[in-house]
Amino acid sequence: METRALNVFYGGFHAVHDVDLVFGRNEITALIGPSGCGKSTVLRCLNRMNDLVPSARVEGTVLYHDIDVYGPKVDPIEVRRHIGMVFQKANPFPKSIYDNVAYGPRVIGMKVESMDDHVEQCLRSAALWDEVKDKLKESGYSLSGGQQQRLCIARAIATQPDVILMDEPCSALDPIATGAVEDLMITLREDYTIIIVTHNMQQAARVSDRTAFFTARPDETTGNRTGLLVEFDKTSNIFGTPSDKRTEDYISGRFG
Amino acid sequence: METRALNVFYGGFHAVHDVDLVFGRNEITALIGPSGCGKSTVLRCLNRMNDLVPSARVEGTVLYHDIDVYGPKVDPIEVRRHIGMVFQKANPFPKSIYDNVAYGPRVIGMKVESMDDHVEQCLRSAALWDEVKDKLKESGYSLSGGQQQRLCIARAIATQPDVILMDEPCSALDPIATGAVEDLMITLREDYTIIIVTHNMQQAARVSDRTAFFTARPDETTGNRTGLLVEFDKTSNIFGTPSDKRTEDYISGRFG
Amino acid sequence: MTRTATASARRTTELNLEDGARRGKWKGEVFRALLILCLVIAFVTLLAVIVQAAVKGWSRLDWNLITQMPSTLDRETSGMKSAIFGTIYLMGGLVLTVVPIGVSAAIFMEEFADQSKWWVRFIDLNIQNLAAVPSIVFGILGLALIVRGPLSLGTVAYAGSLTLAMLVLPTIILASREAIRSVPVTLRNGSLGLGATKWQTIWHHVLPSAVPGMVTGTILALSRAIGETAPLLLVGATVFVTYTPDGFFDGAYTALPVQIYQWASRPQEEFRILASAGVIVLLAVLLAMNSVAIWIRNKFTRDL
Amino acid sequence: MSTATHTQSPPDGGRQEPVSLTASSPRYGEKAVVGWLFLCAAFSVLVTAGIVVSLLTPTIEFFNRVAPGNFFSAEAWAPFNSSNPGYGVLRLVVGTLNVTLWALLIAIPAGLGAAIYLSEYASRRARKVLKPILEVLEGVPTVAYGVFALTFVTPLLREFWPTFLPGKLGEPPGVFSAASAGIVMGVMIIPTVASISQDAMSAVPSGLRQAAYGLGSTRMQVATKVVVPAALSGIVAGFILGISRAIGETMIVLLAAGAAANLSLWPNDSVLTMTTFIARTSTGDIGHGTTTYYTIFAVGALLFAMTFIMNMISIALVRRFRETYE
Amino acid sequence: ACGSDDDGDNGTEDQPAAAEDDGQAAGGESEEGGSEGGELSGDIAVDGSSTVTPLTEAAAELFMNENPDVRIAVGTSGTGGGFDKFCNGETDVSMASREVKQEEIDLCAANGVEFEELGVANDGLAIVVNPANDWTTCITVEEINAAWKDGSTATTWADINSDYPDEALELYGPGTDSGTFDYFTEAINGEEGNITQNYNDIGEDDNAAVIGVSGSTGAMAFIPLSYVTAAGDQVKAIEVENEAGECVAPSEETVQAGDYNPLGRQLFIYPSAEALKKPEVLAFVEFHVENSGPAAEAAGFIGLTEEQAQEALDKVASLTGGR
Ligand SMILES: Nc1ncnc2c1ncn2[C@@H]1O[C@H](COP(=O)(O)OP(=O)(O)OP(=O)(O)O)[C@@H](O)[C@H]1O
Ligand SMILES: Nc1ncnc2c1ncn2[C@@H]1O[C@H](COP(=O)(O)OP(=O)(O)OP(=O)(O)O)[C@@H](O)[C@H]1O
Ligand SMILES: [Mg+2]
Ligand SMILES: [Mg+2]
Ligand SMILES: O=P([O-])([O-])[O-]
Repeated sequence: METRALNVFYGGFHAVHDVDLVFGRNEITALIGPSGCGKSTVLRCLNRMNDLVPSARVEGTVLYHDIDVYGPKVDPIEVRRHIGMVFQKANPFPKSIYDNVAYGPRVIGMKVESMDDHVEQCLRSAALWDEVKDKLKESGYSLSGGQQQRLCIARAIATQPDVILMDEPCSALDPIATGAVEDLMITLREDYTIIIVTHNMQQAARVSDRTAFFTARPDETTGNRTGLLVEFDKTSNIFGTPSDKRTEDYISGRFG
Repeated sequence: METRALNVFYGGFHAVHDVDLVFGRNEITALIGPSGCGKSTVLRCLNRMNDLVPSARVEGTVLYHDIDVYGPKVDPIEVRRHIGMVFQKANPFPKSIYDNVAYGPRVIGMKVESMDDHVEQCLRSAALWDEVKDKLKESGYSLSGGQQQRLCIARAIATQPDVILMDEPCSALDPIATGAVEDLMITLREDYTIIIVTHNMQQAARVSDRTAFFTARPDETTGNRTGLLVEFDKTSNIFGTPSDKRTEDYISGRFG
Repeated sequence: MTRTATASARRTTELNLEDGARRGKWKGEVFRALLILCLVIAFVTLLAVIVQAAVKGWSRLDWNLITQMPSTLDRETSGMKSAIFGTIYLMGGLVLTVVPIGVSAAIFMEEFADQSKWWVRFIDLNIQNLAAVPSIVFGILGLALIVRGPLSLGTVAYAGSLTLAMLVLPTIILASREAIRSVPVTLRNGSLGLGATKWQTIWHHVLPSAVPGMVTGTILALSRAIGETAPLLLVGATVFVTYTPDGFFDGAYTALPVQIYQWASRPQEEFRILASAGVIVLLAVLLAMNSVAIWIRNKFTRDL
Repeated sequence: MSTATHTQSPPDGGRQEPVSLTASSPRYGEKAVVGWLFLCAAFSVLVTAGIVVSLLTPTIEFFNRVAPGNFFSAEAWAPFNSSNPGYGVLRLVVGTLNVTLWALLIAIPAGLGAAIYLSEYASRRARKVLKPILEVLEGVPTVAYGVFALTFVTPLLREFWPTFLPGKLGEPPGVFSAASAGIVMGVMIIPTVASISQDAMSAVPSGLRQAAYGLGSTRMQVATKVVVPAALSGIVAGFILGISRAIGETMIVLLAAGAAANLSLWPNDSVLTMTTFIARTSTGDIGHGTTTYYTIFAVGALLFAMTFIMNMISIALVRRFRETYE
Repeated sequence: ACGSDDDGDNGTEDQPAAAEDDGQAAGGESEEGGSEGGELSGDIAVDGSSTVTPLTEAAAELFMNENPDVRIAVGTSGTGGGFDKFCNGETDVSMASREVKQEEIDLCAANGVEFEELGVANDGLAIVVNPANDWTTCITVEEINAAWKDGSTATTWADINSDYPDEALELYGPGTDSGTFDYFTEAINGEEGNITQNYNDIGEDDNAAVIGVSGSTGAMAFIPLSYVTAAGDQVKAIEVENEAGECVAPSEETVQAGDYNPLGRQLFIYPSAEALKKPEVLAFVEFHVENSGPAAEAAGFIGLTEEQAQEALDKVASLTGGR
């Protein structure tokens, strides 16, 4: 999927300016940049989660299999069924582990031969099955933070999307749980297109195939900071031989 | 000032374990470490701000000019008058700029010859005077984020403390405002003992004389993560030749 | 750099952190005592209301009070059975009417309404404003439009319910909105991100999480309604009924507060005692309802 | 155009099977539900319209018979006097304000004090106990308060009135007095004032408290110099809502304030409030269709207008307060 | 107290509709008292005067003891409020502590409601003073008028009669909205609603006058005689000089005999012609008139005399065409 001349406004505030990105199939793309530069905003545009912010306005094109996601006849709910999402803070439903996974297939009316098998498969794909197989009826809240986040991933893949968006999926996790989720991402790459936002450059370097670096430029008159894409390239290039001075400054920790 | 065998509990949860630190006079000491390792907790113990958390319990000793801050007869309000504090999020009072600075001296009943002069001096010390001298009557909210944070510093020094605690004072600021606040810290060091908490290793490296590195160790049975001090040394040593593997991992970005 | 605070050296010499070193410490203690006094005023009055009614009504706090119909002839054994049943009918009709409407309105305002539209803000303003309209005005409204006028229900229990429903509707909407708002946005996003429709999200996640808050708000609103007298006087709660209502739409009814008011304005001492006993019954119902509300609130806030 | 430099384009393979993003079903059910929800929300507007309609027609009829000047500025109040009627509503308004004044004298300090205690002093556990008690207080049937005022507070006032006070103020009140009704009503609205003020104070960001404590403020200084000023417009909104509750309260004044339309702000006088007049007259002896009958609606309309204005002010204040701490 | 201790079997099969066309006159039944109780059924809605309410309540209770299937609901909307509902066709019987007014007659006529006025009891308005008042035993209408008339400047007892002491005068009376008030102002001040601004209006709650008078030595109040009995020795009713110049104390005999004037009065009920077509209403109305004595006793009023009762029954008969 790709974005063309994507601009996002919150009310009168220009949050993101002219972003052109092409996300590779079965690749992990990382969006990095300092706080407030619009990474989450761009991510949320991809599956129209930004529709839920009443003041948000999107200009430009987001193409998914050559269909404009913001096209007139497109149903945002349908879009989200194809493009799943995992959030910064693990947000399992206050239901059983089983129901957490089964919820998505049920609400979209997905036909599965056996829901039990489907749930098991999704939990296996999320590398969580062994840890929870004896307590499927327990609340999702009874899991540790890292397990909850993997449960959310299991839940996201249960509706069989082909793109998964992840907004700082590990920022609330400890190093061990982070490792588990990162391993999972790399496995999932085989079947899904994954786009992650992360604050953690090491993480981007570890898992992603491509990296987009954003920054925010303050408007001279209003002082509002509009996000823009600085550089988008193979991860190894971004971290090894950045072509933009700002990228280099950021990567080397000179600011941020 | 110094801490000896400092342990902090929130209810039954052991948040910080056995911290021994000695803060140098007229030096900047930085506390760094991953999220949740207890940096803010330790900082808040130094001027008994933790008294405001009902569940918090402090064991061990915090010495300030050889008086135990947690001694039986010590009045926490008196303590805070000697040890000022600046917070992560700039929190000016919804009053005029002038009143923000004058508030502290007024409530502690400080005798000043001329409040106007005193306010001016504090704002000058906080490198803010030139920017606000024509709008002292305007609300503190009318300032930009970086200006607000410097206003909070001006406010903190208005009561003439001799130690200033700062909890991630720049984490909500952009690089330019961060630079201004960092410069200010270095100037203030001449008159005050400064202790800062920061997430940003570059910042610790830029401004501090000494650095304390904390980490959190999960309890094997409960999974609760208790913070502990790993290493405390001259900043150049911590960043140059760390003596602990965990410090090195953290500094080099291998986790966190 | 101007050396403003030559702090350290000077202040160390006179360093005194001791409790009591600070001047004016007593002020804080006096202030705290005054604040407690403010609460005490309120609580002592509540206690005085209860004690006074209990002392006065003591001799009539018996089973007859609950099991017998009111009587002018046998005042010693007169009861308030019809009033109790009338109140049950009133409250039943009220709950069945106001809860669906109130909760639906709250869902609309929180989940679907676009706050930038003028008519949404108008409805919002209207609800807030309605919350503080004097209850007696609702009595006038009920008489003109429900008992008579377009609905012409007559002086039946449901006319009273409907009048009270309009009275507590804003309270229920506001409480339900509060409850809906407190459902974490992450829960909503989780569901919507899976491709659930808005209504599915509300039905499966928002409402179940908001129910405790809604129930508490509703019970508190009902405990206000149960004591309302003035509007009922206008919409025709009768004062002397020796039978329980036939239904929501049939027959005369009376209600606890109306019966109490009527007894309180009779000259005979027996009636005044009955009025006090009635106050105790009403307060007991009220306390029971509040306890349930508190229980629900505590149970669910602990679970979440 | 962005400043991005694309060095190497990724392989953008399209999925082979056709993808459709149009809605899979029209979802009529969902639309119907939203329609129903909207109707419910709009119902509240209907209620307001109902109030206006039910008050307006008879009020117009009243003003057909009585010149507005005779209503708003006449001195005499004697709607029952067939030969020499007077419709000077000022006496009722002043009577209402009289009771309200004494109620506020109790409710504002006590409500604010209770709110400060709950928000700044009470531990969580204490708050968990105290708040529900305040809620009970709010729900005490006003008829119970009325009976209490008449049979408990009034005798107490008559017995222990400070007769040493000079002039009119030193005279003990009669069986009906603004003071008795006002005091009890004051207690009745303490919870209203307290809970709205407390909400406003809890909404003050905790950062402000921390800052103030960090500067060595005492708890009292934090409460009075930082939290209360910061929450002021919310607190004032609570006061105003308290006022409109006091103006609209019926049973307490009906039982305890009397019915003499005295043009008086003295606490020891008996007064006739607007609500008393409405409640009493509409369950009284006047004939349907008489001018007195229409007076009920004129007074009701005035009462509605007064509380309406109060509410608007209160809502505007709360809104301003919310915006500050968005 | 629910009237369930009735002797007769509950012949509920006898529906009111059937009874209506039945040759057997409903009035005839009720004349025989409770012997045939239980055959009538139906609901009767009564509303109106707060003064009359206790009386009608008592009558209704007695009636329902004999006719357990008849259900009577009594509301208190005041005489005027009662007529308002009555003329709107919402009630069967209206209670009144005064005669119906022209506006109310017009309203009823406009809605096609025909009715008849029936006296159901006598009542006297007593002038009561504090028991400590030893200077007045018999008061004249002029003296009462001097105290109560519109624009009265009397502030002490001496102002109404120089023989009386210089005791501060404190006046209590029912609300301007009550029938009692109308009656008093008309009888004493010559015109309805004519009254001093300087009195303590106690609204519908006559008992409050008792509280007021018992608490103040110089107090005077006018209240229904029934309340005097109920108040015991908290207050003292004084004699009033009647038109014949005699000092008459308010009592059952003096009120019934008409000696206690001008402050003696009748209390009324107004059944509608439409409602009287229902046998149970007819029976109840007749019962109310016939049992004026016991009902009045229970409610603290004074029963009708024989002639008064007969006059009322004749009116009923004329309205129902002698059914
Ligand atoms: N709902 C919203 N309404 C108004 N402004 C918003 C909203 N969400 C985000 N913004 C603004 O848009 C800009 C970009 O926000 P965004 O959350 O996309 O940044 P980000 O790069 O994800 O930052 P972070 O790393 O802190 O998550 C910020 O200035 C933010 O304040
Ligand atoms: N008021 C509190 N009650 C209970 N637990 C608390 C409280 N404040 C902090 N904690 C816990 O104590 C631990 C240390 O928290 P602290 O805020 O000191 O960490 P930190 O190092 O400052 O983290 P960060 O970098 O995220 O600010 C954490 O596990 C936190 O959850
Ligand atoms: Mg983000
Ligand atoms: Mg911290
Ligand atoms: O209720 P009243 O008898 O005063 O009309």
